[in-house]
Amino acid sequence: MFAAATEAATEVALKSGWFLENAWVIPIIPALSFFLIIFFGKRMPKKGSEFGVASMVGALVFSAGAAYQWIQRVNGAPEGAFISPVVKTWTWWQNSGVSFGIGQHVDGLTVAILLVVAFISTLVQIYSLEYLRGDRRYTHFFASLTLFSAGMLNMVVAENMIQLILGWEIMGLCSFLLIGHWWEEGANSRAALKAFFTTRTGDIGLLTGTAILFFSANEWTTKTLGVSGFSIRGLSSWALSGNPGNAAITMGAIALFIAAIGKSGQFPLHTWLPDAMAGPTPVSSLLHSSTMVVAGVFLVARVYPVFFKGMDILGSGANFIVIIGGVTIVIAALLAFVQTDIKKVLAYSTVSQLGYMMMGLGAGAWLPAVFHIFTHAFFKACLFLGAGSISHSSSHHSFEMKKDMGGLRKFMPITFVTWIISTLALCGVFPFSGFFSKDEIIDNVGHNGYSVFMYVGLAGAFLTAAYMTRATYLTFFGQPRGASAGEHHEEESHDSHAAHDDHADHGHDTHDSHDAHASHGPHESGWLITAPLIILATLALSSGFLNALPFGEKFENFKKWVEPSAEVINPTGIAYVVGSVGEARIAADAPTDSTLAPDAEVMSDSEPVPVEDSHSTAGAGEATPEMLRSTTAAGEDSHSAEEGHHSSPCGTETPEQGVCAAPQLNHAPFKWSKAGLSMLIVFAGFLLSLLVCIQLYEKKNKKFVGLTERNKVLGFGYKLLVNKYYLDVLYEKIIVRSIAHPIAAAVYWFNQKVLDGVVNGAGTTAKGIAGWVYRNIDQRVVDGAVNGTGSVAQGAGSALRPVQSGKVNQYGALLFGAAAIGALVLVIVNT
Amino acid sequence: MLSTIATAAWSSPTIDYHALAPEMILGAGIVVLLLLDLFLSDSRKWLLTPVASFTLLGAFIPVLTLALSNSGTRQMFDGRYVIDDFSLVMKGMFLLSGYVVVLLAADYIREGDYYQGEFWFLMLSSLMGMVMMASSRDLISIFVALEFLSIPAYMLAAWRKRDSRSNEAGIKYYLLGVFASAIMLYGMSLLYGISNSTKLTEIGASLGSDVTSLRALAVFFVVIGFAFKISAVPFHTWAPDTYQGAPTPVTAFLSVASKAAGFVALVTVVYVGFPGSHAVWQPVFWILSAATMTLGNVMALKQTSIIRMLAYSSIAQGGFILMPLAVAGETGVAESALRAVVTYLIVYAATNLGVFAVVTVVARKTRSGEISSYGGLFSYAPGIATLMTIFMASLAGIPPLGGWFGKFAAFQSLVSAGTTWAYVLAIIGGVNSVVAFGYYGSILREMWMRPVPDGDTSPVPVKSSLAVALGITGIATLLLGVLPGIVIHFGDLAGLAGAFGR
Amino acid sequence: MFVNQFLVLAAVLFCIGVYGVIARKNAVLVLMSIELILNSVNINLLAFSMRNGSLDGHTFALYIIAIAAAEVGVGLAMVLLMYRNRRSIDLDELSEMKG
Amino acid sequence: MEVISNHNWALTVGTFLPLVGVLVMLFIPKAEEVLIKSVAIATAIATLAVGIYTMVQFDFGNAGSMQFVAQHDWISVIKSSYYIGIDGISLPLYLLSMVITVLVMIYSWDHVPSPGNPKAFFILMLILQTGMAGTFIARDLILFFVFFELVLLPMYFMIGVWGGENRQYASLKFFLYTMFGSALMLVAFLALFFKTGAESFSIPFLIEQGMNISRTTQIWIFAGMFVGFAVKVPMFPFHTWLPDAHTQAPTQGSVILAAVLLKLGTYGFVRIAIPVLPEAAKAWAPYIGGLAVIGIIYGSFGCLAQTDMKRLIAFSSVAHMGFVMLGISTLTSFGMNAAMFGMVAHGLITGMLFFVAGSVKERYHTLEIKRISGMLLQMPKLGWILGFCAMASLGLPGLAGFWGEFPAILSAYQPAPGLSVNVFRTYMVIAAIGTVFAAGYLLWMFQRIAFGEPTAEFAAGHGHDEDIHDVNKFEWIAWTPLLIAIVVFGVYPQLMFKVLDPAVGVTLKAFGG
Repeated sequence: MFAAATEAATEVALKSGWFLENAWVIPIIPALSFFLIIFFGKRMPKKGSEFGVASMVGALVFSAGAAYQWIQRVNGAPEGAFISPVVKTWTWWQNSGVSFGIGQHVDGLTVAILLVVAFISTLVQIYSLEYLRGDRRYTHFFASLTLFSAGMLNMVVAENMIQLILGWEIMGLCSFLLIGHWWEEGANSRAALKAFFTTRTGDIGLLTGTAILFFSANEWTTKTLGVSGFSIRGLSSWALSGNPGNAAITMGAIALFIAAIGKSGQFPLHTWLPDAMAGPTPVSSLLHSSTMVVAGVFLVARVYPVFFKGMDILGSGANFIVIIGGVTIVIAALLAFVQTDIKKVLAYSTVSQLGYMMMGLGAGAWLPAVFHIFTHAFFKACLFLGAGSISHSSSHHSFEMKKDMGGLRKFMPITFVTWIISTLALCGVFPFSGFFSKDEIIDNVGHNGYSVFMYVGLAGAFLTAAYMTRATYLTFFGQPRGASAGEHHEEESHDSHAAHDDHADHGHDTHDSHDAHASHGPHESGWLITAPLIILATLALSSGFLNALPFGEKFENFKKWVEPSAEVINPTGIAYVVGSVGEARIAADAPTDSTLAPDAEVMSDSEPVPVEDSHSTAGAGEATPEMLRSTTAAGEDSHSAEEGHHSSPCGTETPEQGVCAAPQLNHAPFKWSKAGLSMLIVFAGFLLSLLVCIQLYEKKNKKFVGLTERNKVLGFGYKLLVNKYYLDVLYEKIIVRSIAHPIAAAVYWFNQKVLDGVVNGAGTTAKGIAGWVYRNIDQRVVDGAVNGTGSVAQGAGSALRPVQSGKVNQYGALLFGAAAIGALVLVIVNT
Repeated sequence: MLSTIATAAWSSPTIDYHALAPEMILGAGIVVLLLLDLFLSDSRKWLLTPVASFTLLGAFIPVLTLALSNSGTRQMFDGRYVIDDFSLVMKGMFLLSGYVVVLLAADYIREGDYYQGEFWFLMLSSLMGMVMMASSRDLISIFVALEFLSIPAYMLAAWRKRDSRSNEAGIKYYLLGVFASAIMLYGMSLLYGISNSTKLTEIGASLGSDVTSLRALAVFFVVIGFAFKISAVPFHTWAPDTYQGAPTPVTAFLSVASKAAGFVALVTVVYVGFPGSHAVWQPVFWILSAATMTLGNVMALKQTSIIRMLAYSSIAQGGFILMPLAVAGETGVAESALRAVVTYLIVYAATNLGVFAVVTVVARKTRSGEISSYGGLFSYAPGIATLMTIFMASLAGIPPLGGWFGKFAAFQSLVSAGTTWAYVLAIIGGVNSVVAFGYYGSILREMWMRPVPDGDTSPVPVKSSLAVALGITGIATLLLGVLPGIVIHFGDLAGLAGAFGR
Repeated sequence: MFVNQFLVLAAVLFCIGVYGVIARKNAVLVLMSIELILNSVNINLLAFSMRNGSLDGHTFALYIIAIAAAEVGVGLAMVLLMYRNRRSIDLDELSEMKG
Repeated sequence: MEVISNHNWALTVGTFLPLVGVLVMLFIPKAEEVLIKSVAIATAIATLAVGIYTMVQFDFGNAGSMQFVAQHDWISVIKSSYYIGIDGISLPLYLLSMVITVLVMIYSWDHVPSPGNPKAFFILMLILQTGMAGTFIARDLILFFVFFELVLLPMYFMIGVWGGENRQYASLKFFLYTMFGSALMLVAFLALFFKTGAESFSIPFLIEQGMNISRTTQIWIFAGMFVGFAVKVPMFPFHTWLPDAHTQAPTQGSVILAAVLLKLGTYGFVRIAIPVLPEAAKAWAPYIGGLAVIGIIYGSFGCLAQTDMKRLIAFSSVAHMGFVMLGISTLTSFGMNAAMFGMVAHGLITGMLFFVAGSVKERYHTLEIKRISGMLLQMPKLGWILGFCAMASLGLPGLAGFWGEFPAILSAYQPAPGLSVNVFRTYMVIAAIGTVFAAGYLLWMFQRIAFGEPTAEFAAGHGHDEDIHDVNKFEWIAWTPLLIAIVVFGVYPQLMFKVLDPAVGVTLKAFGG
């Protein structure tokens, strides 16, 4: 039935290139260097770190190449054409006559994330050269870090779910190793265990969901696309094909999302993330801010159609994802207020930002969410590295803002500036990168009818601004306290949740050679640390312009490059398959369905099969270019967007001919008014928070230092406060006390006691049950039964011994008695 | 009517001397032994041992020739004395096990101060009885053979006459044995009354398949007589005491040859005499078998004396051998049941004699009959311990040692019967074979895992004759397990089972 | 011809013999009781033989008598041995080995 | 479908060569320990060489069909013959047994446990080798049974003589359990034999005839086999011999037990019980699956409750064999493949874990998890190997364990037609939860043993320093192949699936799977 399509297929060919077709090499590079580090690292001059850095640079180069060629591919394609991903598979394993592949599935999303991951990893490794110099397990650290990147990259290029799980779990392993890097302290190793265990709990969903989806989709995908039910493109188009029964796909989507919750620290499985800060700061920066925790979000974005259908996104009412996302935003943001540990503030802010991404995905704002992954990576990494730089060079390896920091902006200008830039980006201040992503999310959420969650988002923006201000204030303003002031104090754990870090850094001190640094007061870090900070800050400032909606269509490159177009296309066009297809039916009974015929020829020859553009597809194809143009140019009126929404059947109704690769999504037109509103909210956040901070911490200071100094230090704020004294009381006594303290504290209590309790409690109860079962069931019942029979036999033996009395007469009696009884029975029976 | 009897024509029976050769050689040997015993001075009495052993080997030759000259079944006294495959196999087994017993006993007797001649004389006479039993197909000849093998056995049991235990063993064995044979005789008399003949085939014919209380009684009493010989529960009570009290070689002899003889008689009577009335004897055998193996095993678990433990073990083994007979009457099972019994008997003979050989060897060093005296045997006598391990494993029925095939054949015939009761018995047998390892394993445990009790780890001296005995039995046990095919042919006995006419 | 009376007699003798074997502690008496049983068997055989008019019964009986003699010889010898070893022929003392 | 090749001598040689070695060793005096060890290892290596030759000659093209088939009269009167052959299912296990034996022997070079006597020790291992290899190639029920039982005694003595404090109880328990199972199994075999017309014990024949047996009869016969195999696997509730046996056995014993002996049971299911009695298999599958998942959770609980490292590992194999049985119980070729892979993977990984446990015991003279800590500080290599094995064992993708575990869970989503889908999907979820437990107990153990500072008792300068040394060369030689195999099969599972898959397909003809 696709006869027309297949001959038309020869008309237009999309550009491709070596980097694009060999993107699978990218994860291989760090994977190999991992082994190099393990086996030869110790003998190398730089203790193996050179392997790590080199491999990451290599990966970065390859990713850049791939990204460039992808952009060429997109730009070279006619308007609105479906840009087929570049797919390559080899047989990885086979089962029941079907062989399953491993390979690559490269499209816009892939290259974007590849770029981010490779880039951040490179910077973090360079940063670590300095940060961990002299660490006792320097080599191990780089090995794990490199393997981690390999895992993440592999997950990103994954062609199918199994491969994705592979990367996913490798990351879990590495996070275990890296969080527990200083495992001499029980606290660190416990944190590591908790992280692995929690994410692993989420993985139940991953396994189950993959299973459900595989078996529901496999038949359709094999028949229509000639790929297994694991393959990502297969799942995506299956989800939109209208075939899946509701129950199956919903179950699958929910299961997968549970995995995402665990990995991306969404409520209520986010509790491991703050503890994970026990690891070295570069680890926090790489794993727990910009890459690993994003895995969950990436999973949702990757097989978005499944969630789109399964969760009924854009359908009536709120859905699971958007709710979880929204809740997480607020919960995490509130938590950030009561942290005294700077890394934990950042950790919770990460959680809250991940909440934004999830909420965006849940509300059909796919592009902004993905874009937010992109931008967030830069400024969050920058913030973490900044925090690390502080503790490394100034605060004697402490992360306690209240105790060991303050007034550092004078000593660490570079760190300070980069920090401020990233903070502004994080808070979504125009024109920093955060604005273009986060604000878009909020905007689209509202546009897609989830108005409640739009307000949640705005509230989140407010809170974000507030707590970041507090953190910034405590760290850089005021005057040096504690370690920053050069004091060498024995760090006693003054706060239950901060205990881990105290121990961690104490331990860190004890066995690496950094005392030297901290001993002579606060100072700026070395260039190996500042260079990454500067680069990241620059990106935090600039990266938003990749998709700067306000400046019109030609700035919407990210959208153009990354977002898959929702076209009805010929099954053969679902992917541009390079080389021989690894997934094939081995058994003789290969489906002779006409739809597989073109695919079979793909399998046979390794020639790139060009993909026809949407014109050739019957029906819905014709109108599309105009539609696209109108949707992309929908700067001014949102109606055409509505049309665009209806133009493609994908996602809404079943495609008559061909398949869909992505659901039709619509985009909110940019409105300065809305932007302005959110800006206002953000700045309100800054302001209020600043006031509150001044009041709170100033009050503390009052007892120690004089007014004049306060004037100098607090400048403008002081005047304001003096003038608005009444407000001041109001803020401090009512608002702050009522909001910040009780509620946030309550939430935090809930978090620590209840949720945490659940996680830990699960463990302890399991152990308890285990103990009981083992002692009573296993040892008593099951085992006892066996030993019991033995003793019964023994007992019978001793019971029967009297029979063997040794008396001849009794023997005779027995003999004849038996004979007589037998005889009697026989006589009775036979007469 | 006496006149009629008096005037009946007398025709002297024809005698097939080739067929009778084994018996005649044995007889000659016995006479020679007696005479030599008279004329030899005590210092030269050791000559009697080779004479005895060569007699047995000599008697074995015609068995071979008869087996090889496949002249089919030879009959004498119009079918009252038959030499067929079955009887030849059993005769061969009796003679060979007799030979091994001679090897076991040689030094024992020589060192025991007195009466070598009598010992060999009695043993050969008993063997004579067994050899006759294998061919007897008539109540009278069966009875005579039975007593012929029993009475010398009584005396052998009491052979250490100054030893009160030996004495006790003899008397118990004697009284109960006679009592049992008396009951059996009563049953025989009833049989004769019913069928007006003492010839088994005719009895079988006249019994037919219909069962009356009298016939049941007769069959039952006869069965009891042999159940005593094979020490089946509850007619086993004599066995432990006798085995323990009697001299070790004699115990070996009783537990192997005499038990086998009992089975031979039982099989003969059942297969030729009452093939039709299996309704009577199948349940009897079922109960006997189940009770025998269970009680034997359970009692064996508690023993501390190795001989007594072996006594109960041989009782239990008897139960296993009985299993096939409990279904022998089912359609088409007769042959496989018979094969199973014969196979099991042969395997059991080889293994059990081996065990007693080891016991004799070890006892010569440790001078103790306690199981604990085997502690750490492996550490200072690995060869002996390994052999003992092989024998024990074989008794426990663990492949690839002979015992497993015996059990396998038994189970096979049970399952081939396919009745519920057969399966139940099979399950009981299975469980019992597990329980049995409880005590066989305890010996292995002593030998391999326990320390040497008295710390005396001087090597164990092995007399040449015992070495030969160990070699024969060990090789036989292994061979029977790995290549059962070679022995199973002996168990391939259509002739006897033919009586079932199916 | 009246066979039954003989059979009854034999049965009675048989029971008496069994009773003796079981009840008597004196070895010699037990031996004699066994003889009783054997003789009951002989009576049976002879009775049947007379009824059936065949000589097998008689022959059998003769064999039994002969063998019984041999048996009793052995038995008495053993009892003598027992008396020599323990100055008593009470069977209950023969319980060294049990269990 | 059998491929008659002219190499059919290879299997026989590969199976019985060890016995030749035994004969030679019998004539070497006990004192010549080095000579004895060399001869034994040489024999094992020669055997492995033959095995590798077999693999090279193996026609992977049709791995589904029996190859190297040889058939000779054996016990003609009961219609049992010496009938051997090898296919894609047998080959991996056949080789595994040979490899493990070689490695264990190399490890034993300087690890002969007390009370010494290497002669007996090595002889027993060689006999074990014959039994294991034979079981995997036997195509005749009686032959299978004989080999199946042949491993009993050597293992009994290995545990009982060279084992720990409670060895005698453990060894006897092991023996009685297995013997009980095999007694019923034998009855079942015989019943099968007669129900199929008492014509032959050859498995292919029985597979043809088996489906003609009435359903109820099949169910009863299957019951007998089930007990026999389930004890060996071991499945809940027949598992209690395993922890004792493993805990008490010497390292070598544990390794062989875990790596190969447990597989005899599962192999029995795959090779005999299920193909021969399809109807019964369908009837039993839900219960087997149920017991399997119970075993998974139950084994995990057992692990969490343990204070002894080796005992923990032992319980973990109860859990892992649960996954294997779950895969088998789905009666789909998907699950069966997973199970077969899982068997080999478990053999490699758990065998490796027991090696490590043995070395830990040797260094610390204890396996009390409480008393050991900070192993990574004292013996980094050993510690990381332990960590590696723990990761592999909890089914981390990229290592062998994953490919047994994940597809097994997957397969439970869609059992063979005729089986209750809902029941098995429940099983799937429970099994998935089991994976979390696995992560729990393994990492918990690893964290407590490897991380942290050494306990005062074993800290430097407390008299243990000379014992506590890192991995030595014999251990390296013995372990490296296993470690490599774990990675290789984990990264490229196709290596094994390619061989297994066709054979499994053939095995499950009766189910249309």
